[in-house]
Amino acid sequence: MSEKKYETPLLDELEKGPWPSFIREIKQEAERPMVRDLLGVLERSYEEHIGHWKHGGLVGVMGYGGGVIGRYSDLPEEFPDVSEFHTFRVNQPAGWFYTSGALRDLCDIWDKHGSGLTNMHGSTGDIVFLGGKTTSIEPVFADLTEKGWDLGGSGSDMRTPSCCAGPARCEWANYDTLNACHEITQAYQDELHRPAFPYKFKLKFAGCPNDCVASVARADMSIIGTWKDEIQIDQEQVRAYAARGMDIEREIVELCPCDCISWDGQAMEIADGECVKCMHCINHMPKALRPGKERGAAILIGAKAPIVGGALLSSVFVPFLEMTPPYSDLRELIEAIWDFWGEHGKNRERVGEFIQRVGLGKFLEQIGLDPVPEMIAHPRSNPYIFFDDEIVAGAEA
Amino acid sequence: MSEKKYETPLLDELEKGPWPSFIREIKQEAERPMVRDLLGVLERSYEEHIGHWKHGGLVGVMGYGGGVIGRYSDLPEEFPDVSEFHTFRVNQPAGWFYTSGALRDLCDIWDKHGSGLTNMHGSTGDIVFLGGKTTSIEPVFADLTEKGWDLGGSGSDMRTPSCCAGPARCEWANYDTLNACHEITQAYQDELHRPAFPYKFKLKFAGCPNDCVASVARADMSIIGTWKDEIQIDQEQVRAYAARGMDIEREIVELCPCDCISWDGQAMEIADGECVKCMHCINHMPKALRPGKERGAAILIGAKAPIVGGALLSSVFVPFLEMTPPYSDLRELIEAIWDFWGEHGKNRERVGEFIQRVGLGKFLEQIGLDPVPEMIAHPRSNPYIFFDDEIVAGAEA
Amino acid sequence: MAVAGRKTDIGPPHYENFLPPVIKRNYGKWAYHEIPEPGVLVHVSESGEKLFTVRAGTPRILSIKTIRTFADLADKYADGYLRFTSRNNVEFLLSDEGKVFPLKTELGTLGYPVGGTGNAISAIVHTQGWVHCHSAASDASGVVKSLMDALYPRFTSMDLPAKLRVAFACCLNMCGAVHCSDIAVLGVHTRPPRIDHSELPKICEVPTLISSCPTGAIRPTTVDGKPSVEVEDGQCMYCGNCYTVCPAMKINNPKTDGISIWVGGKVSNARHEPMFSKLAIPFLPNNPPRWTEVVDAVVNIVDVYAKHARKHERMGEWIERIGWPRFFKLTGIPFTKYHIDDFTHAGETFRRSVHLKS
Amino acid sequence: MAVAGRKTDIGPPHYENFLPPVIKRNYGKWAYHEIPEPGVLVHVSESGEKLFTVRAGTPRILSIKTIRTFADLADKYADGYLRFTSRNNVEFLLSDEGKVFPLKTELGTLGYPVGGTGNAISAIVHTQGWVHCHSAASDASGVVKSLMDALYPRFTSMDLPAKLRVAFACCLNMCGAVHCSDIAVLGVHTRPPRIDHSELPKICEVPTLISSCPTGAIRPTTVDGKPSVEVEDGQCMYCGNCYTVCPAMKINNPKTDGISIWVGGKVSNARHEPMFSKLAIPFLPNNPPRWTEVVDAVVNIVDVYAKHARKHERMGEWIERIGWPRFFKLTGIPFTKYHIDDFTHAGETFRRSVHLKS
Ligand code: SRM
Ligand code: SRM
Ligand code: SRM
Ligand code: SRM
Ligand code: SF4
Ligand code: SF4
Ligand code: SF4
Ligand code: SF4
Ligand code: SF4
Ligand code: SF4
Ligand code: SF4
Ligand code: SF4
Repeated sequence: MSEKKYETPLLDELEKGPWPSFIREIKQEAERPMVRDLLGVLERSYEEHIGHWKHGGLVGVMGYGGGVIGRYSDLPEEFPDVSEFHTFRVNQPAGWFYTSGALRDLCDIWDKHGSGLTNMHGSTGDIVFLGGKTTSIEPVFADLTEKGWDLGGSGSDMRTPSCCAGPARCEWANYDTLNACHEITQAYQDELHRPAFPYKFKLKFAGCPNDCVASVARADMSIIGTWKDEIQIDQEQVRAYAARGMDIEREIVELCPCDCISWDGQAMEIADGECVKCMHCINHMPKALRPGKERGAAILIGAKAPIVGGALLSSVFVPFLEMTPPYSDLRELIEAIWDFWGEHGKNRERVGEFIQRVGLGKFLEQIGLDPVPEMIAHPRSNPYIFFDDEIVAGAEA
Repeated sequence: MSEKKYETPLLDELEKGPWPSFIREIKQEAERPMVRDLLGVLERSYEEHIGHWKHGGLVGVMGYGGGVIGRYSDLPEEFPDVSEFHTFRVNQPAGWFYTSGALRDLCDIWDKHGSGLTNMHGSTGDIVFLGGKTTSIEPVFADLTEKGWDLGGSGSDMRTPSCCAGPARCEWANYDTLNACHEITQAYQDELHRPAFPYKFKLKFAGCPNDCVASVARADMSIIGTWKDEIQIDQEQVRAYAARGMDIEREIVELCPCDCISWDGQAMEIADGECVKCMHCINHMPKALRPGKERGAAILIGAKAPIVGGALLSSVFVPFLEMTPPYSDLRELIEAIWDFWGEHGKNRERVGEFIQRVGLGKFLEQIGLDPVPEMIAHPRSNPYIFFDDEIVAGAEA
Repeated sequence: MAVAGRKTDIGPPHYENFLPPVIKRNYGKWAYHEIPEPGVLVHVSESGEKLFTVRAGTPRILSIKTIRTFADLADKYADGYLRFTSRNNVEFLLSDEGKVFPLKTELGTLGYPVGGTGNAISAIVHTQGWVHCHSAASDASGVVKSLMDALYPRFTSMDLPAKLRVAFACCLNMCGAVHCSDIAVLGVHTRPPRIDHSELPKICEVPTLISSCPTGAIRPTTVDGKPSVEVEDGQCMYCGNCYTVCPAMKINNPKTDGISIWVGGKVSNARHEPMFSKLAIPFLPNNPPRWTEVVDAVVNIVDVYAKHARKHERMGEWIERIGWPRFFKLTGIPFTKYHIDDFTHAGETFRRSVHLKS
Repeated sequence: MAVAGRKTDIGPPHYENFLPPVIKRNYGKWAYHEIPEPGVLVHVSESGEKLFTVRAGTPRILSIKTIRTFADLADKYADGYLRFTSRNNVEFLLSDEGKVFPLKTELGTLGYPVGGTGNAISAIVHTQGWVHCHSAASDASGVVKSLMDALYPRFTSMDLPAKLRVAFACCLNMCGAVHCSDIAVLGVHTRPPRIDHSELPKICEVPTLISSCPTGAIRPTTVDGKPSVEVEDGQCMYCGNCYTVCPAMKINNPKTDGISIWVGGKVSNARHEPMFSKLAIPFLPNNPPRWTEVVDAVVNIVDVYAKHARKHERMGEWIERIGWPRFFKLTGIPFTKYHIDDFTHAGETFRRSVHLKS
């Protein structure tokens, strides 16, 4: 354990300015040698314009394949206390709700075993414990489970699902995002902890098309709340918005992507059959407009970052699914996808890439879903059609 | 020469109905054995649901590589008079304008040497003489040139350019399409007649963005007239349209893709800076609106049918070019493209595919054009950027 | 290079030789046009002079007899001046308004319909088919004739919401603008080529053949000791490009060739940018001489469009507004897996949002 | 499978344990919300009950000391209830309106800015950078801190035309939603990996390595008798994926790593469908500790957007309306060949119409 303390003139610059400083956070834990070395190596990176971390052998909890990311310094002689600097992904509670007590439990554990530094939260949604030694892995895990916490995902497994505040703190939730997220997480603990897929599989639950968890961009399966029937209108409140000075014509009517709202100064009418449930009108008149009553979710699949085949947004898989516990329909879908992709997906091939390789049509056949035009922006313009025998069977007879 | 006459009960069905019948046309020439055999073999196709033509050895005019498409029957024993049934592509006059005398000249030639059947016109724009024997090729050519006609393109050459009626019969021509088409055709007679390119290269000239020759879909180079300054408005005529019952708000203002027209019942205003020159407003109020005065053309490149890499529409290459004879700027561009594509294009690779393979950025560098944002629908979202050394040169120093 | 002593490379005759005097006088000076009735255009010059155009449909395959008839009509009514359009209609160019009606009448008598202007279905741009091409999955002229017989009233009137451009091509080479038409009718092969292994080595180069295949389905092999190729059936999408470069790759198949229908393309820039046509019906049987299934399908799409689209809305603009799900619902066309693209850019055609109508 | 005798696979604690009573009572019954001032939300239930949320910015890297501070604040003002947002802000959940102002004041004193609601720039979603990741082309937290210092007034006010979401990722793996952000700041490598041929055979599988390369730039070779690989420089676009699967492919380069800026993405379905971010600036130097060039570039784009966009127009919607040429003109950013895509779907990004503004 080194007793060095480093000069960090470059990092110190980042303590200035109005936005809260991560350097101040790191320095707050600098009584720990590990954190002192972190400051040292980070200052070095700032001097040299290069990171000093590397991959290494797999580290993890006994019986799990995921949840800990192994990280090693490439300057272990100089910075021995960060020669091992792994992160733990701790599965956050649905919706990131905490009590002060729960947070203190987590702090106590990390105080005892690690750097004292965290990410609240990681981009996937986990609580991230930032920087622990290999020897601390089992103790951290024991203390976590003791207090009722468990690890999240990493590697080629189901990744920690996450969800928006939903019905807990939002008037627009079209289904219970927290419950669905929690139940799915619990249902697939094995898939979460023991990587057995071709690659990672992420699920995110958003209560409405505003998609406050960016599921359409970041989840292999995006479960996005929506409704089927009419937007609920409170005409009195509409008039109240107008009275308070809202230019309903300009701000609402003209910005509706479907051109399906009309407003005559007295009443607002929505041609619900044309509405694509974009949320714009509701977003800006929350007192007057609300989603319909026949609620559920659209299931989309396939989002991912660019590597290898290019970034993808999720695409419509089931236009509307009722979302009531125990979510049997959803689970059936998930399992059917995992089966087919699990068997035929290539190593490091996300499900979105897989679908593009085998063809959505064929994928649907395997999953047992009928193709519907809601799945596409438009039918193919490309005439390279792979015809099955049966399509011309009549003609051939 | 066979004397057979065939029963054609299936084809006869196509003499019925109000639309003029191609079967009647064919039968009109059926005193010729060749045409009788054509009817025979076509009836056979109708019975069997399959064509009976095949490619064969190259045929053509001495000194030319293009202009004649060799075609042979695959049933030469049964239909000897169409065992050879080649087509001639005769270069149409710009804009497809004729006098009765010119047409009679053509008829006389084809009467003497061929089937008496034509296409007025082929999809590329040529006058097509449909069905001649190999021995007729030189005589047809001699008679054609004697009367001032020449062959069009085929194979990997510049294909016969074509153009819309333009200033001859349209008020919206932003440049002289007929003149440009004629001059370019004449300038590149060698490239038209002697295939030396990687693949075909088509040019089409449209006088305005209505693109009445479908150049954006069918030409390796689409020269589409447009303007830079303000749409010319005759307010009196605008009011006259309104008075005659046109709902200017609904039919014009609301359909402008840029939302840049306003109309207060008295005067129409156009925010020309926002106008994308789509032509809609002008199309429907020809008496009141006219393109601006600063006229020229946008040059687009790369359209083609699907084979091999997928269909392409042309894309913007030069957003605005003045189009005055002798079209030196245009010719410089054309020649630069031919040089680069000619040297580096693969066999049967259209210029649009070539650009996608080498990258538009690199293509522009070679041609000597600066990239401008008008060339793209949007900048790349794909982060796989090939950086040149110089971009980071400063940082690297 | 031009051959010495021969008259070559003279190019087409100069268009000025063929322009009527009224055009020469008003070249580039047209002020506006009107369409007084279907098939008749009046272009008015800044000088006040007028040019009358009478447009008539033709079967595109024209015998020289018919061309001479047109020449005679031109002499009789139009001082000998006429032209053809980019959609193969014939146009007589009259300076005398009084001759418009007589010309129309005579054209009618001869069986050439006057129309195709304004918000109409103009002539169908098409290709060679069994009349002349080697890779045709269907006849061209016969399908087109059958279609135009059924669409005739749409040619001679102008009561559609907008122009409706129909195109036909007999194979995936798509000679024409099938890929950008309001309605495109496209001949398709649906089975891999049958290979004539004895002919192949004699007439084809194997490397060229292999590289002709867009999906890489063709592989080299040896048959009876001679170099040939084999086709990985599952990878072939029957484009016929191999047949174009090598006649031993027999792509035509009387039982399984047929016709597909595509909708919503356009090339003009009016309002909406140009668009590709999208698949509406993947396969209909080849049913000569009248192709009833194809005709019925097209007429149905036209009728639904005519009924539902707003004024000035082209097919593709209409569908974009109502959405593809409703297009399939209104037309009653079944949506199948074939409608979902599965080639290189397939992913770009998926719906990557929850903008969904109930 | 779970190991016997160990406590495993218990999953996260149930969220209900952490919900304040006011939420439990009104779960799923919220009627509407208001944003009385930046950083404060009031959710009103059908029952009339109210929930007050105070949102504050954090550096995301939190020490347990700070977390304890948050816990203390929660106890003091919010009966111990708090949450974090999907953009890493902390939110205190109050049932007592009277405690909103005191909490805000104390947060201010402690240096945690209250804001990020409504038409603001909320916290920047970001990644690990030099603090923890191996393939980072830049630090993450340092760039983000520098940016947020400059954008601070946009966090604490709500006077932008719409929400403006900024994201940062330190390499092309894009941990986050960089590819769909109003403004995305992305670390980029710009040189092919340097290969450590002695290490490679020991730690990497050559076939896996070869297949990791999106452009097929990696080829097998032998170096000093041992299997290794070589990189075809002209084909490498520096994504670093080979480095992720094989640490011997050194992608980090202190001289040539840098930062690119992307604009106009979004994920919500409000009005416009979700969109990818598009390249605005291909390369800016890595200039720690304050990344001045990057900060200036982002501030410029924000300012131009703030000045020109219409109410409710997200960055991408604004640019779509005015067109990319004008975006480059207004921001003064030079347009280069790098802006033109040249990968698989490049052609889809070309302008295939003459819809052009002068
Ligand atoms: C910690 C975290 C970033 C952060 O600072 O928050 C992270 C960090 C890493 N990501 Fe990530 N990713 C994190 C969220 C994401 C997200 C966002 C999300 O999940 O919502 C994405 C984009 C969405 C997606 O999955 O496509 C993401 C896309 C990637 C990729 C690209 C995957 C692809 O298919 O393109 C890789 C590369 C890989 O898997 O080899 C990657 C790989 C990595 C690795 C494991 C790289 C490596 O091999 O070392 C990083 C470990 C860094 C470390 O030191 O711990 N990370 N990664 C996030 C996880 C924390 C958590 O569990 O909450
Ligand atoms: C005659 C004509 C169709 C017609 O009935 O009008 C035609 C006929 C043929 N086309 Fe075409 N193309 C004709 C216009 C077109 C057009 C439209 C145009 O030029 O505006 C296209 C689409 C635009 C384009 O060029 O991409 C077109 C795209 C093709 C292709 C696909 C090229 C591609 O890059 O995808 C082929 C395939 C080939 O080149 O091998 C092709 C090949 C052929 C061949 C040569 C096939 C063959 O190898 O036999 C056909 C000869 C048929 C024959 O019996 O004469 N033809 N071809 C048209 C030429 C007449 C003329 O000169 O006026
Ligand atoms: C004669 C012809 C040009 C030629 O040189 O041959 C021509 C002539 C005229 N076109 Fe065209 N167009 C001609 C083919 C086209 C084509 C190409 C095609 O059909 O393959 C297009 C593009 C079609 C597409 O987008 O798919 C075309 C798109 C237009 C448009 C745009 C319509 C739209 O809303 O998209 C206009 C404007 C209008 O009519 O409102 C137009 C307008 C006109 C005007 C009014 C121009 C004028 O002032 O003279 C001419 C009479 C139109 C009419 O028939 O109603 N012309 N026009 C072509 C007649 C073809 C035919 O026989 O039917
Ligand atoms: C707390 C949070 C959800 C959570 O579970 O953590 C949340 C909460 C709310 N969002 Fe959100 N959104 C949250 C992340 C997002 C995201 C995801 C992201 O930023 O990565 C998006 C998608 C952003 C995008 O499109 O790129 C998002 C797009 C929206 C929208 C759509 C805005 C638009 O016009 O595009 C609304 C509606 C609005 O504000 O008009 C919205 C509205 C809301 C409302 C008003 C919902 C409600 O009634 O409670 C909440 C307060 C909004 C506010 O801050 O002004 N929320 N919201 C997230 C706060 C993040 C933060 O700390 O800043
Ligand atoms: S996604 Fe919808 S339901 Fe969920 S928090 Fe955002 S606005 Fe509310
Ligand atoms: S939700 Fe969107 S599409 Fe539906 S009416 Fe409101 S603004 Fe229009
Ligand atoms: S393209 Fe334009 S200029 Fe040419 S004929 Fe058509 S409308 Fe007239
Ligand atoms: S030409 Fe098109 S874009 Fe321009 S003002 Fe007219 S309708 Fe609008
Ligand atoms: S579309 Fe195909 S079959 Fe028809 S003429 Fe063109 S190449 Fe021949
Ligand atoms: S038909 Fe097309 S896809 Fe099939 S083998 Fe021939 S070239 Fe390849
Ligand atoms: S973006 Fe790249 S460098 Fe940054 S944390 Fe993710 S994998 Fe690591
Ligand atoms: S950095 Fe990317 S493109 Fe370059 S060799 Fe490695 S994997 Fe291939």
